[in-house]
Amino acid sequence: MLIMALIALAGCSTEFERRFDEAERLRAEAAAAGSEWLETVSLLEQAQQAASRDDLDTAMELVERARFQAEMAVKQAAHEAETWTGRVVK
Amino acid sequence: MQIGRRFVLKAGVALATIAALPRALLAAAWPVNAFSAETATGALNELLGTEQTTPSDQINLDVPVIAENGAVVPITITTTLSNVESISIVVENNPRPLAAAFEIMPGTLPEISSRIKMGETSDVMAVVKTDSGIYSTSKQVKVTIGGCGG
Amino acid sequence: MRKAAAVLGVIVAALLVQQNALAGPEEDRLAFVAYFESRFPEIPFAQFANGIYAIDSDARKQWLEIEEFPPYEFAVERGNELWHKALPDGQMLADCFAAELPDIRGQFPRFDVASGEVITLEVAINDCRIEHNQPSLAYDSSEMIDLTAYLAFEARGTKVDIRVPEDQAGALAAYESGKRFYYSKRGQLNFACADCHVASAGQWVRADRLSASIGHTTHFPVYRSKLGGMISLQKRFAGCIRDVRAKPFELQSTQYRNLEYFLSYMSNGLEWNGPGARK
Amino acid sequence: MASNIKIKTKISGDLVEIKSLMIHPMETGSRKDPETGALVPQHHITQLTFTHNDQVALVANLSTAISKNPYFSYKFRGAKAGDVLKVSWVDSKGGTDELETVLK
Repeated sequence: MLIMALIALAGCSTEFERRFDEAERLRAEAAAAGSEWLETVSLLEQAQQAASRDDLDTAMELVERARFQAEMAVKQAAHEAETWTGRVVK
Repeated sequence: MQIGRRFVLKAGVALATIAALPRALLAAAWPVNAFSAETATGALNELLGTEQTTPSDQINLDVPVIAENGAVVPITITTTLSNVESISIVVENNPRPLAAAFEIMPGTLPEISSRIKMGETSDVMAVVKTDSGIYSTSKQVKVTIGGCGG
Repeated sequence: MRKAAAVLGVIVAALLVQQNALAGPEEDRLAFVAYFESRFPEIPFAQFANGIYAIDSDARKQWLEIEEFPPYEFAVERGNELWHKALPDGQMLADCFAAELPDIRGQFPRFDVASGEVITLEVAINDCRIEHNQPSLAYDSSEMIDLTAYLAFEARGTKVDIRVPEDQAGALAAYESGKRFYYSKRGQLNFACADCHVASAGQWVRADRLSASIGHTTHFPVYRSKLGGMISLQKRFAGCIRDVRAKPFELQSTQYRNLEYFLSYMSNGLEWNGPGARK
Repeated sequence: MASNIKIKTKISGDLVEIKSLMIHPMETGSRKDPETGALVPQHHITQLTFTHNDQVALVANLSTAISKNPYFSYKFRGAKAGDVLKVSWVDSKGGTDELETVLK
């Protein structure tokens, strides 16, 4: 029983790590484009803290919020690269 | 006329003693009870011995309608009342309403400017004590919470 | 036929030149000025150096009362002492700058061909210190702010005249990078600098009125009542970027220096009027 | 250490306008340090005194409701060039500062 629980936890941790890495990759991509949002790093840090105290529900939720922010920031940068000139005062 | 006289009298210190003391020893004249009062009436009672003031249009209180920043609100008080002894600033909604009390000595005109803090929208009262009575005028200053600016 | 093609080629080339000229810094600036002059026809051009106080009269009165005796005077005084204090090798900071005192502020930001980067006043001060074997000053240190406050004060009344030399390709690229930064939306709130300070200049956001971008760079460093202390132009950039919930860049990052280059160029023709006081 | 008080004066006739600015945090005691989150203890000028040629002209009794880096102005009649103007303050922690200037 104990072993099963540990395996389940380990499996979950791995899933968390996979999602964390994905969010971090997107954040780095946004940062490289100069488009990172204010709280993404802090959300990732909070996710890691939650994971380290085995609060995986919270950790997964936080990492999902970070991933969403990072993804939006990447899209924002791509969209702006196409559209910013339309805003120039002429 | 010596420093601190008007407010020290309230504390029951004899004027003769005060006049004989060097000025440096009179710092205790800071009216602690008035500054500790949590209501405007309490502050006036402690400072001037009464909360009754006579509204006067001979006092000009210049404050903004909307404070740009509650941390720095310019204020100017002038009066055409004669024989002014003190001018005080009372911000009714501040946690400690008495902001400042100026003792006007002979030669000094009753024209004072400063910058004050306001925690929220409030009436600001200028209180002028002369040898014939205690007069006041009030104006509301709106304080808003911003976030940008600069 | 061949001749016709050649003529067409010349026409196309001429059109391209025309196109480039239209998009150049000076055309940008003239359009920028024209925009704000049509938005605020009652405001004389020179007044734009005073930011929101050109627009809001109640705020202007309070600002003038602060200017009666502004707290930045302490920074100017300290900066004066620092500027005239010899470095350990006996040299003066002034020796690094090939200009009279009132003209030093106005030399920056400028494009430096050798490094291919925009040099701001702060960077130039640190370059000078390094040349004389002194450690760099932190960009938000009081020494740096005091020095820039002093140089800003000495420059009062001189005109902003930032150059983007046409024969330096890197200069135009830096300017364009700053311009792109200025017009690009960023952060969770999805705002560009221009969204607030062009289209919405003069409008209220909650309890604040938005300033016009023209004149934004003339009066720094600034004593902010809210902070009870002085801040640099780039610290203000960081504040704005944080306000739109984007991650701020490092002070004197390439992004901020390019933005300062673009924005300073937009203020050409106004007077340097720093240091300033803001709420 | 040099004084952290500044004075500007303007004489017109026998009237002098005195403006003064001084560095002081004027802590209310209810502000939190942004880094530590701890309350910053109350610390404010309690009494500020202006004298002309050793005669007291104005005494300002102050609370924490005076803005950081306080500013005051007032006018004094009977002044002339050469008069000695002195500003001094004491604060709630026993700190002091003063500045003397000669009217011009």
